[in-house]
Amino acid sequence: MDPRLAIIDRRLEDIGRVIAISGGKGGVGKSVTASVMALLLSKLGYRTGLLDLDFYGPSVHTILGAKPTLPEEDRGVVPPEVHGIRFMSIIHYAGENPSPIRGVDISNATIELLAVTRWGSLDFLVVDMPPGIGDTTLDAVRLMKGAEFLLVTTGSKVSLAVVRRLLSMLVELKVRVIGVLENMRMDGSSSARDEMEALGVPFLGEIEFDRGLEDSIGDVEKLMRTHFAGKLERVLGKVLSST
Amino acid sequence: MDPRLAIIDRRLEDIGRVIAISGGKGGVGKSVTASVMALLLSKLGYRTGLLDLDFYGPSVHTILGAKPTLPEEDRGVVPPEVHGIRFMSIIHYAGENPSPIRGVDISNATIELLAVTRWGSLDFLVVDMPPGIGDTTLDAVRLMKGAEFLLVTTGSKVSLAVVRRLLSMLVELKVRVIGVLENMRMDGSSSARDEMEALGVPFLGEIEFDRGLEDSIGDVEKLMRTHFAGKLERVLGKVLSST
Amino acid sequence: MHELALAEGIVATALKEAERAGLKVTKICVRMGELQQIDEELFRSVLRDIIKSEDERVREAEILFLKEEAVLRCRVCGHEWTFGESKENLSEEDVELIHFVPEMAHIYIRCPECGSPDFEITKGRGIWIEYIKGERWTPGLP
Amino acid sequence: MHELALAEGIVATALKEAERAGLKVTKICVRMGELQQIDEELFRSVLRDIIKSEDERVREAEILFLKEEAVLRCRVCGHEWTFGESKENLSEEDVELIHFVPEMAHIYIRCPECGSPDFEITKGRGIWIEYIKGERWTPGLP
Ligand SMILES: Nc1ncnc2c1ncn2[C@@H]1O[C@H](COP(=O)(O)OP(=O)(O)O)[C@@H](O)[C@H]1O
Ligand SMILES: Nc1ncnc2c1ncn2[C@@H]1O[C@H](COP(=O)(O)OP(=O)(O)O)[C@@H](O)[C@H]1O
Ligand SMILES: [Mg+2]
Ligand SMILES: [Mg+2]
Ligand SMILES: [Mg+2]
Ligand SMILES: [Mg+2]
Ligand code: NI
Ligand code: NI
Ligand SMILES: [Zn+2]
Ligand SMILES: [Zn+2]
Repeated sequence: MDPRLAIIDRRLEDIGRVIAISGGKGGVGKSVTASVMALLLSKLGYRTGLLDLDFYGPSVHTILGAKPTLPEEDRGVVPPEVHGIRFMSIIHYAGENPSPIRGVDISNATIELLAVTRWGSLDFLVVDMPPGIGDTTLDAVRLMKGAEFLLVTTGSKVSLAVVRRLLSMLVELKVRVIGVLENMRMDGSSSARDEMEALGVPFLGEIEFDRGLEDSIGDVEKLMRTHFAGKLERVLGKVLSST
Repeated sequence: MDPRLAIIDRRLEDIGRVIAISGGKGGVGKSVTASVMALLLSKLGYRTGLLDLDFYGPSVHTILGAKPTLPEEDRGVVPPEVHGIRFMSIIHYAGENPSPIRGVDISNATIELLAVTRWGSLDFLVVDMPPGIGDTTLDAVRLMKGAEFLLVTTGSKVSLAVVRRLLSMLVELKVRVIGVLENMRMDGSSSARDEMEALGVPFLGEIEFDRGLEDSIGDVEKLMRTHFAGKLERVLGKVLSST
Repeated sequence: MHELALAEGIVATALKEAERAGLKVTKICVRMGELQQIDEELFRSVLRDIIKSEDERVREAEILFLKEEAVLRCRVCGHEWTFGESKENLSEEDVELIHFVPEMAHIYIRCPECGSPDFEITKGRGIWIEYIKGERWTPGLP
Repeated sequence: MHELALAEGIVATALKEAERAGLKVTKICVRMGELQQIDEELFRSVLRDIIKSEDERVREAEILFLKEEAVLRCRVCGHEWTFGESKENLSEEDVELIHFVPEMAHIYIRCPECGSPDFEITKGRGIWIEYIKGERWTPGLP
């Protein structure tokens, strides 16, 4: 028997809401959304944690400009604080080294992190998810029972095709889906709104393609002043009222 | 002993070059690159195969506007022809259903496809890879011995951080890297060229962000007339001369 | 008849092992997992045909077949069940897709207890070589 | 001392099993995999401390420890080796990172035969519960 599984619930018990930022495809803005959402929540005074579960392409630390820091040990490990957020990521252990790890090891490492991380008391834990319905998504569903999913997509056909599959899986698994956010919208392109509403999923809004975003990656002050952050704040309003 | 492993070399023996389109991050344009490159090669008269190994977010069929077709059986399975290209994808078996599969199953399914697919004689097999250094990338490296990697990245810090890790892994594994292609370039943004050349990797060129691309997804004629395809044709010139 | 591709894998593996050990193959034991739904009679005859036309190091090998029931175990609730139980609910087409790529089970099968697609195929996935036996071999000699 | 978090997992599991079976735990057998480099003495004492302060269903359980050597097997060349062989080439820092997340072995260790990071941890990864034994229990009775 795996002794870690029985303790995960207890590690998460003092957390108000766990919000997993997911979406079928890579590159749609999941990590930027997760990072900025955590910053916004923290600015609003909520006690916020941020967990990067994308072991194949951990990006949250790049976006926040955070360096790997070995977490302190105290009856487990304590997530280092970054800009007021309790931040846990595999990069604390892997650094910037390439991580050649298969799904079975990703699953094992995910369980280990969930079992030993002492988040303490939090209002929100934002989880940055990798693309797809693989080990991490299946583990999040089975191990983080109360987690709610917020899906990010672009309006592109490729991304919509993938998010549709993810959505139908989450619905089948009876996971709570907060809604779908369309990111990187360009004028003239068609919107995901109609399709998502037809599928019965709350549409949380659109965020335009923001040419200023790239320049603020790694710089939190700048990040919070972007059009992206402004728009995400409005989306967050809907999330906060969707309990 | 797994009887499938010993037969994979033989399945690939009549293929001139195997080119894996990879890159650390999702959403950088790997699938579009793989699809259009296969179309270009085929148009040039090369016998071309296209293998979609991104089981988490198979996209090639969406880009080519191809429907799932159960491959014919003939001493194995024969990839259906799509626009003159022999096209193999998990969607032939999974359809548009969500695929909740862990890495261990992805690896097993990859081995199965490689063991039973009869490509026949090909000049090129283009392989569309998923992001990261997980099961599929590790299997491609161990099972498709002669495969060469072409990496796609955007100029964004997030994408560069991830491709850097992949590159150092591939170099360590002594895999042949054809070079790096920078996609979705916007004017004013800095280029990946300098960094890649400093790392000693051939820089294959830049492809601008092409607003006409999205509209041609699923329509091969249109796709071949895009700015993207025009630019990729030049990159292909370098690939063809890099034997 | 895509089974021939797998049968070739068995012979290629046996040959490789024989060459490595400098032996001639006398026996190959093949385990057939139920999930892949391979017809035993068909597979036997295909395998015999290939062996006959192959290198003399394997040509005379005896082939032994074992059948293995497919067992699935849910990662969410721990429930264990057999493919036989799930097969009743599958269309012929679903079974055929699983025949080609057994992992497609995760698309078409759910845990009968909790409905999850997150299960492990603990036994009986597909074709496997249980063991290969050989004896000393001098090229050219019968 | 992050080990306490894992020790808590052992007690929580034992308690859960006891509740499910309506029993009181008499014995917990813990297997300690070498890869995670957990100090046995330290872990013993931590575990005993937690058990003492826990629910009466586990409070009197005897704890048995087994140690397991860590074995790695290369998926590329098939070579099998022990963590001990690789440990010589690791810095103290690398070992500490593996102590926290044993999968980090893939970042810091390579197959001694072919240099690949693509290996399986076949044995001795970390903390595991071998078995839990119990006896009939009536609440309130000693
Ligand atoms: N609204 C937007 N406008 C412009 N660029 C964006 C926007 N959202 C995300 N990006 C950029 O897109 C890239 C991918 O974003 P990321 O959050 O890493 O995606 P994912 O986590 O889904 O892979 C990053 O370079 C990011 O800066
Ligand atoms: N040069 C480009 N200009 C505009 N859009 C692009 C360009 N390259 C790719 N795209 C779009 O970006 C999205 C992701 O492309 P895709 O090939 O699926 O990426 P990946 O396979 O790396 O995840 C798609 O919607 C695609 O149409
Ligand atoms: Mg991300
Ligand atoms: Mg892709
Ligand atoms: Mg069906
Ligand atoms: Mg080191
Ligand atoms: Ni068949
Ligand atoms: Ni410790
Ligand atoms: Zn179940
Ligand atoms: Zn090796």
